[in-house]
Formats: sequence, C-alpha cells, structure tokens
Amino acid sequence: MSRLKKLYESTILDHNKNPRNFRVISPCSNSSHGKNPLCGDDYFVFLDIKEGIIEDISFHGSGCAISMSSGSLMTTHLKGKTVDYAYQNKDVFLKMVSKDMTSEEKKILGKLSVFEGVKDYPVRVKCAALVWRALEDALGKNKGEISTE
Amino acid sequence: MSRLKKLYESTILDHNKNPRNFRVISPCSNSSHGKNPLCGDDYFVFLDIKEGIIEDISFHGSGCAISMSSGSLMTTHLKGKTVDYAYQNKDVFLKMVSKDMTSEEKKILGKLSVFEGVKDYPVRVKCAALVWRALEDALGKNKGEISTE
Amino acid sequence: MLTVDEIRKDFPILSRKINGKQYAYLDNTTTTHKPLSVIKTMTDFLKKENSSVNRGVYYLSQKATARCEETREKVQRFINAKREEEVVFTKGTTEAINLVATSFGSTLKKGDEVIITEMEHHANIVPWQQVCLSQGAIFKVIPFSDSGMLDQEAFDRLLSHKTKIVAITHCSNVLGTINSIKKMVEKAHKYGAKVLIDGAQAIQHLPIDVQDLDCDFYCFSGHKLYGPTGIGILYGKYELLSMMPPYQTGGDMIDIVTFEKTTFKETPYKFEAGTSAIVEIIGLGATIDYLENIGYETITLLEVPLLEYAMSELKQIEGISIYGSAAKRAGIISFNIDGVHAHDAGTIFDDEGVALRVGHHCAQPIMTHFGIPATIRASIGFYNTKEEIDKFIIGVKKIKEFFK
Amino acid sequence: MLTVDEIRKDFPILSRKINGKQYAYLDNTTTTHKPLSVIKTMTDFLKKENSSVNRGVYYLSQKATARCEETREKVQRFINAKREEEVVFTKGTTEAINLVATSFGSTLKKGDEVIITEMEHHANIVPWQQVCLSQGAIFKVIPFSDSGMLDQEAFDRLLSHKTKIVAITHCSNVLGTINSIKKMVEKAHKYGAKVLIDGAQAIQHLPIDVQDLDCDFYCFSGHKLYGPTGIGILYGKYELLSMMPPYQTGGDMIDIVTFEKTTFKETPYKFEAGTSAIVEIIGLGATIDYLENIGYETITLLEVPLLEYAMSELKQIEGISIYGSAAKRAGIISFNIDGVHAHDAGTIFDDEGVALRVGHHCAQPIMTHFGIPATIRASIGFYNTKEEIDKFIIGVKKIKEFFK
Ligand SMILES: Cc1ncc(COP(=O)(O)O)c(C=O)c1O
Ligand SMILES: Cc1ncc(COP(=O)(O)O)c(C=O)c1O
Repeated sequence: MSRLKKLYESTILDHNKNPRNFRVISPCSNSSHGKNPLCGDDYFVFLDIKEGIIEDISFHGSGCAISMSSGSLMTTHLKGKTVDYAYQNKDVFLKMVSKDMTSEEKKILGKLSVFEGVKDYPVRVKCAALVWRALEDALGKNKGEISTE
Repeated sequence: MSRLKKLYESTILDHNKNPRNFRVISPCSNSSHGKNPLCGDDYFVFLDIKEGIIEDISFHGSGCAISMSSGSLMTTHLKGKTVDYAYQNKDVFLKMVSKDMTSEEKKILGKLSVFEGVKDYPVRVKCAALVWRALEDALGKNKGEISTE
Repeated sequence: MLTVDEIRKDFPILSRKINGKQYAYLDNTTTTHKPLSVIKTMTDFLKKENSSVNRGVYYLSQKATARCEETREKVQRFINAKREEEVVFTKGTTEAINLVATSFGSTLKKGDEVIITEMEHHANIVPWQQVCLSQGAIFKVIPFSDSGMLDQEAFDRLLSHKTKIVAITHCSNVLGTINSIKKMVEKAHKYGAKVLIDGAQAIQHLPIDVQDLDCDFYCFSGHKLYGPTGIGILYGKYELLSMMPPYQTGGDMIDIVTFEKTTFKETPYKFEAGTSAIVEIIGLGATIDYLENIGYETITLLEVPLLEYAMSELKQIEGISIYGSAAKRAGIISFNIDGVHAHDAGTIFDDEGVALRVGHHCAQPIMTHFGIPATIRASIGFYNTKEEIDKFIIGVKKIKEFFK
Repeated sequence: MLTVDEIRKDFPILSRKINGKQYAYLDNTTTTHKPLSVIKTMTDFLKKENSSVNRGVYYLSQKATARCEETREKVQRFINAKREEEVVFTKGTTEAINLVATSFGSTLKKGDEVIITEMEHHANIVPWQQVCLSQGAIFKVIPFSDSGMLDQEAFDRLLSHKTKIVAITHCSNVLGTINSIKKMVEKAHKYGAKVLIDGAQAIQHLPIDVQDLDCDFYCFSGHKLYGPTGIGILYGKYELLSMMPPYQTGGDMIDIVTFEKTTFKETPYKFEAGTSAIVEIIGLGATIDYLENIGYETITLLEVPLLEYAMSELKQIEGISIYGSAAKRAGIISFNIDGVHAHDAGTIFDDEGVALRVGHHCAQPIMTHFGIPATIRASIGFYNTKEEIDKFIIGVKKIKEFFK
C-alpha cells in the first residue's frame, strides 16, 4: 500500500475532494477541451491572458482523482504567472510523471511534485497529464480540443 | 513405392498415355463440363442417349493421369450400356475411391477397380471422381457445368 | 462433476505469483485464460505438424487441412448448426459482425431499417451505423430499463416490414443480462427481418443451439471462450451465406481468376480469403474438446453460486451502485463506489491483486444511459473461487476506506 | 556466421520422421516453419502472462499492451518505417491488401485507373478488380515476358495522370522474380499515383527498407516469415493512413460512440477493430528478434548457393520446362516435367519425402500466360540443405522414369 499512498498523496486526495479553480471563465482569452475516452476523463481548461501574464485560470469537467487534483494544483500553481513559466512547468511536469527528475527541476514544480508517484503507474500518466496537455493546446491556439489515450 | 504402384496401376498409365474415346461428340444429347480449379483438371463429357441406351460416349479436356485414365475407362465401360447401369456404376465407383468395397460391388466395376488404390490418397479422390461427377450432371440435366475441389 | 480445484490444475496461470502477488482474475469478460491442453495442442502442431492447408498434396499439408476441417465440424456440433458450410472462420466477433454488415448489408436499400439495442458492444453498433450511412438505411435502437432489461414493447413498435436486420447481443458485457433471443427472433421473423446475435459473451456461460434459437447469424471469439486469440466464428444460415457476396477477396476463396472476371467458391470458403489462422483454428478445436469435457452444466453449477455470493456481499456494502439486475444473467457485475472514480478504484484493485476492468467497456451508450463515465466490472469464470470473491469484496472495502 | 546445422537445431520439425519418412521441406513459399524461440515466446505468454491489451489497469494487461506495442516498434525498425503509427496489425497480407483496396480505394472515381501486373498472386488481383467494379475505375495490367520480367515499357505506356494506384508484388511466388520496385515507385510517383507492394514473398529473402523503396504501402504475413499464422502487417505512409477512412469498425478503434455519430481514433488504431491477435503479435516480435539475429546477409549466403545448385541440376535433366529466369530472383523454382501432370508429380514427391506444392499457386494468370494448368514449385528457405536438394532432384528423375 505504501507505493499507493505515494500515488494518492494526501494533497492529491484533498484537491480531488475540494478542487480549486473549478469553474468556467467566460469570456476568456484561451481555452481547450481535453478528454481521455478510455476512462472518461473530460475537462475544459480556461485562461485569461493579458500581456503574457495568466491573470486568471480555471478548469471544469469530470474524471478520476489524479486528473481532478492535477487540474486543481495546476491552476493554483499557474495563476498570476507568465505564459513562459507555464510552458516551462508543463515540460517539467510531463517529464516528472514519466521519468526521474533532477532536484533542480523538482524545485521548479514546488507543490506539483506530489505527482511524482504517478511514474510508478504508467497507465495513470495520462490522467495526470490531461489538463496539462489541454493547457498546452489552449496556449498554442486560442480554442481547441485534444484527446489523450 | 508399392502403394504408389497400386495407385498408378499399369492400366491407368496406359489409359493416361492413350486415352480412349477422347473426342467431342457433336451434336450430342447430353453433356457436361467438369473442372477442379485447384489442380486445373478440366473435362467435357459427351453422351448420345437413345431410349435409355448410351449409344455413344466420349470425353475431352486435360488433367492429371488419374482423371485422364478415369475418363478413358469410364467411357469404355459405359458405351452401349443403359443409363440405369451408368447411375449404378457411378455410385459404386464413388464409393470405391473413398471406402472399402464388397467383392460383389467389385465385380460390377470390372476393370474400373484399378482405381481402388486411390482411396489411400484422399487428395486424389476428386481427380478420379471428376468425370463421373460430370457424367452424373450430364445425365441429370442436358447441359451443365460442375466443379469439384 | 469436476471440482474447481481439479479445473484450476488446467490453468496454472491462476495461481502464479506476479511480482510476489497472487491475482484474483476477474476479467473473464475481456478475455479468458487457456487450459494447458489448448496450449499444448497449438505447441505440438507448431513443433511437429506445422504446414499450410488446402493446398499441398504432401502428408503434413493434408493433415493440417483435415484438422482445420475437423474444427469446423466440432464448431458445427458445438452450436448445433445444420451443416458444416454454415461455419465460417473469422479473426473474431468483430470481424464476423463486420462481414455480415458489409456483405449482407450491401443488400440494404434506402429507407430499409436496421434495429440494434441500447446495450450493444461497439462491435455491434458501429458496423451497422456505417452500413446505414453508406446504404441510406435507417438505424433504430431498442432501449433498456435501469434494471438492464430490453424494452420488448419498444421492439414491437420498432419492428415493421421495413426492418431488414436486427442485431442483438445474447449477453450484455456490462449488465450481464441474458436477452430472450428466441422470442425476439420469432418476432423479427414475422416481418421477414434477419437476426444477428452477438454471442461473444453468452457462449462462455451457456450452451448455444442455433437451430433452436433460429437466429440467422451468430458470432463469437475464441479468446473469450478459453481459446486462442486471432480466431472467431461466424455462423450463418446456409441459404443466407450462399446468396451473400464475398467479403475479403484473395487466395483460397476464388474459383477462377482472369483479368476480366473472377468467380468465387461456395460458402464457407468464399468468406475465407488468404491463408487461414491455422494454429488458432486447431487451438479452437482443442478448446471445444475441453469445454465439452467439462460441460455447461458444470460451468453453471460453478459460476452461479459465485455470482450470487458476490452480489449479496456487494449489496451489504453501503454506497455501491450496481448496474443491471436482470433475473437471467451471467457472472458479470458492473458497479461504482460512490465518490470514487472507477479508474482510481482500478489502480487500487491492481495493488490488492484483483484483476478486473474499469472503463466504458466498449459500450459507451450504456454509460450514457446511466449518466456515468465508467464502471468497475468484475466478471466470473468457471475457474474462479469463493476466496477470490472474498478478495474482491475486501478490495471494495479498502477503496471505500481509502477515499472516505 | 551461423551454419545451417546450427540453424536447423532451432527447427526440429525439419528432421522429424513422419510415417517413418523424413521430408525435405521445399514449400517455404506457402508457409515456413517456426523456430523454437518463437514457439516458446508464444507458449510462455499463454502460460504465464496471458491477458488482454489496451484496456486493463492491472499489471498483466499493462504488460501485454506494452509487449504488443514493442512488436510494433520492432516491425518499424525491421522495415525502416519512419514512425510507429505507420505499422498496422492485420491478419495477413490478404487482409492488408483488402484494407487498402477498400479504404484507400473508396477515394477512386469513375475513370481513375488502377495498374497491377500479370504476375500477381490472387490476393493482389481480386481486391483491386472488386474495387474497380464498385467505383467504376479502370483496371490495367503490366504484362511479363516469358523469362519472367515485367515489361517496363508497357508500364510507361500505361501510366498517366489517371493512374491512382499501382499494386505490384516485390517477389513473384511462382517465377521467383524480384521486381525493380524502387524504379517503378519513382515512375508512378511522377504521375502522383500511389504504390502498394505485396511483400509476402520478398521479406523472407531480402531486407526491406520502405523509406528507401519510397513505396506508399507494403504488406506481408507472419507465417511466411518464419512466424505465426493469423498475423500480418500493413505498412502505410503516415499521411495516407491518416486521411484514409477506417476499414472494420468496433471496439478499440473508436473515440466516442453515440447512436447519432461515431468518431474514430488515429492511425494505426483506427484500423485495428476488435481484440488484437495478441499471442500472434507477441510471436511476431520474437520472429523479428530471431531473424535479426541470423541476419539477411547470412540468409542470402545460405539460400543463393542452394538455388544455383538446384537450377543447374534441374537444367541437366531433359524434358524439363522451367518458368522464370530473371537475373534477380529468390529461391522459388516453378517447372513442369514433359508429359507429366504436376498433380501426379506431387503425389510421387510426397511418396519420396519431398514436400512441395503443385497447382496454380493462386496465380492463375501466370498459368494462362504459359498456357499450362499448373506447375511444380520447389521453394528454398535458409534452413534447407544440399542433401535436400539432392533428394528433390532424385524425385524429379524418378517421376520421369515412372511416367516414361
Ligand atoms: C505473393 C503473395 N501475395 C500474397 C499472398 C497471400 O498471403 P496470405 O495468404 O498470408 O494472406 C501470398 C501467399 O499466399 C503470396 O505468395
Ligand atoms: C458483447 C461483445 N461483443 C463483441 C465483442 C468483441 O469481440 P472481439 O474483440 O473478440 O472481436 C466483445 C468483447 O470485446 C463483447 O463483449
């Protein structure tokens, strides 16, 4: 069970029960729709970006504890930050959930490193990554739709 | 080789080299086209029947030694005989090439019993049977086409 | 009667430790394990008799051909088909349904109707949707009730002389419901409609008699019947198969090929283009031998008490939603634990050594019906034990605890 | 370099006595034997790791999924495809060609042209004939010369901007000819036509580099590559596979299913409906490992001297007609003995312990070309020996004697 406790870290369980920024921003400057048809995870990510700064960010939808808490922690982590910072964090996050990290990289992610346990569960990687993929898509083009499986 | 010598009995080899009744009867009362696409055996059987008597019978086409000699011996065996006799011989012949026979049945077939060795070669049964199947078809309807495989 | 302990000796994989953990295998709906006799038959063939079929005059090739045709006979007997020619080898249920939807479906005309049910697996939905699109036919759906029963009155209303084909699953792979096929076939036939039965799940649990059911087509897969992957069966009534055009084309299914025109063999060969899945066909033959030796009576006697036990234990746990409660059902239990996403439950079951499936089970319309993204599904085979059910129930309780 | 004696240890079936007789297996064009490592990989999976793919969150299911995807990567590397997504699992060459003829073929319009060659296997004739019939496209054929060479000038004349697809065998299963694919692809591409290569025979003898050939599709079967039955590969360029509609539909290849509309996954999954031939895919992975370990250089060094020896011995016998004498050729020898029907010869070869094939070899147009009903075909694999060729030559002489 200890490996499992690492996956379902208490922060994760908390953010799953009480997801932060779990709402729709409308109108917004950027958004995307991410879904994983295999397990039914399905989220929208909304951003309000002004001059390179993420002034507001939220997400909405449904899915497993990993994807839900990932959305909650991602939005918490990125609010008020620059778009560049978001891109950088996305890269490091996606690396973390599948590979080993340097301690430097770990520092960048801060609280997000609670998702480190995911890399021991290859089939759950896409759950943690889904909202980040949607974020990437939203940043790239203004409205979009993506699917991970 | 002895099993093989039984299959390729000397009568069979002879009738293969010098097939009897190897010609077209035209016009004729009954005919049929029999083929076995797998090995390319391809024969026509022609009959001239008057009042239940096979006044003339021939075959033409190409194929292996077993099918060729079968055509030659069948036509030799049936010329001048009744249609009923042909039907009866067909049944006994088809039985012989796949099952054991009684000595009585063997007597009916006469020379045709040289094909007894075929039953040890299941894939060759259809070669021996082809002209007989065509005969059956020709007797049933007036012109036809059949295929064995 | 064989006991489960005896049967489990034929499936050593069931007691194998994986990463130090012994799994309770409760994913028999997805695929089943294969008895040693089936594995050995396939291995022996590969090691000692490997050869192609329908082609050679030499000994091994004749023998391989005979063994494949022997399997056809075994299947014919197993499902009580009238003739061998009614048994077509496919690569699985999905291909069998695609074959019928494409070949028989090519006779559909604009305005003709195809009826399926709301509880179908995608394999028995999408091919019909596609053929309706291409032929301009109309696609209709029989709904089911929350208890998992097909709405027979709706079926009566949907049926008409426009109905050309009805495609129904014999047993739902999510709800476990065993549908009243015989009655539905009778109704459909009154309107001249043909009926295809998706038997992928049913044949694992019930003896099948296609003549008694009087269905026009019946499909199933080897790998869900304790047999090999890569092989399945399409049963079709002789008159129908005879008049249907071929599906895939190529070697072994043709009569004569010229560049102007090609003529095809008779059924079943005209539907079996290319080199057959020889080893898999031979393995399927051994599978049928194995199942006939156990017998469906024994299968029922082993499975039903396990299903009843699992259901009664599960119902005693609070906060569990179970989907499907038909009276006639197979050992397939779909449920959710309140407040827990099925995918999270799946991960914990794995940790606990319970192999089961979570997701939409290729039956998204059933998820839509209940307004859920996924279910947890435990499915019982004749080789499962009460201890394995206990392990599963403990897993459910741990998950509740974990996410409370 | 591995010697043939070492290699033969991997194929004990080659030295097995059948009815007291040891066979020279010279039917490698029809199907090949499987090395022990392939059989063991499949058996081990069935005994220890059996599970379904793409679905489960539990350990074995994840592992099975990973192993199937590993095979996809191996195939990609083996034929030097650019991306994994270009490798589609099918049940064999025949299905791969049918897939392209149906899916890509659905884009053909009235008056478009499809070019094949006179030396194709039925699998690369009939699907194109059928799609031309249904789409109103025009079917054209590149003839070959009596020596078994494609008429390149005729090809130049047939090509035009109307040409949409050219389907050519890499290696003729009757004549042994290895066609100049790269040059022909180049010509076809000048007119914007796509090229499908039937690699069923070639890949047994030659290393394949699809990027170098620049072909658009390449197809082959496991069972002709010393691997399992029931599995084959369609390689297709990513851009083409991406834009092509699905072929069969059902589970595992869909994105979202509602009764109104279904959306599909990306390539390769959109072409892989239903439960995969898991065991066979894993066996194909082991096959590629085995072949890479031997290496195509060794294969050539083993096969070519046998072919040359067999040819020179055969030519010394009077009254033999050999069909095909291309300079670049594989170890496939088709011939007839004057005055002896191929089928009679086949029976005597069997008696002599020589396993080879007689018939039209699913290439009736080649028979028509030479005005013959059938040929005797001996085909050489890397595990054959000089002694086996001697046995074959003795067989030829005995047959002549028998029917003299
Ligand atoms: C050149 C060629 N193409 C296609 C095929 C068909 O392959 P399969 O029967 O494995 O689908 C064969 C073998 O029979 C062949 O030799
Ligand atoms: C009811 C039902 N139909 C069809 C299928 C498809 O079977 P296969 O994937 O073996 O083709 C399945 C299994 O996935 C099923 O449960």
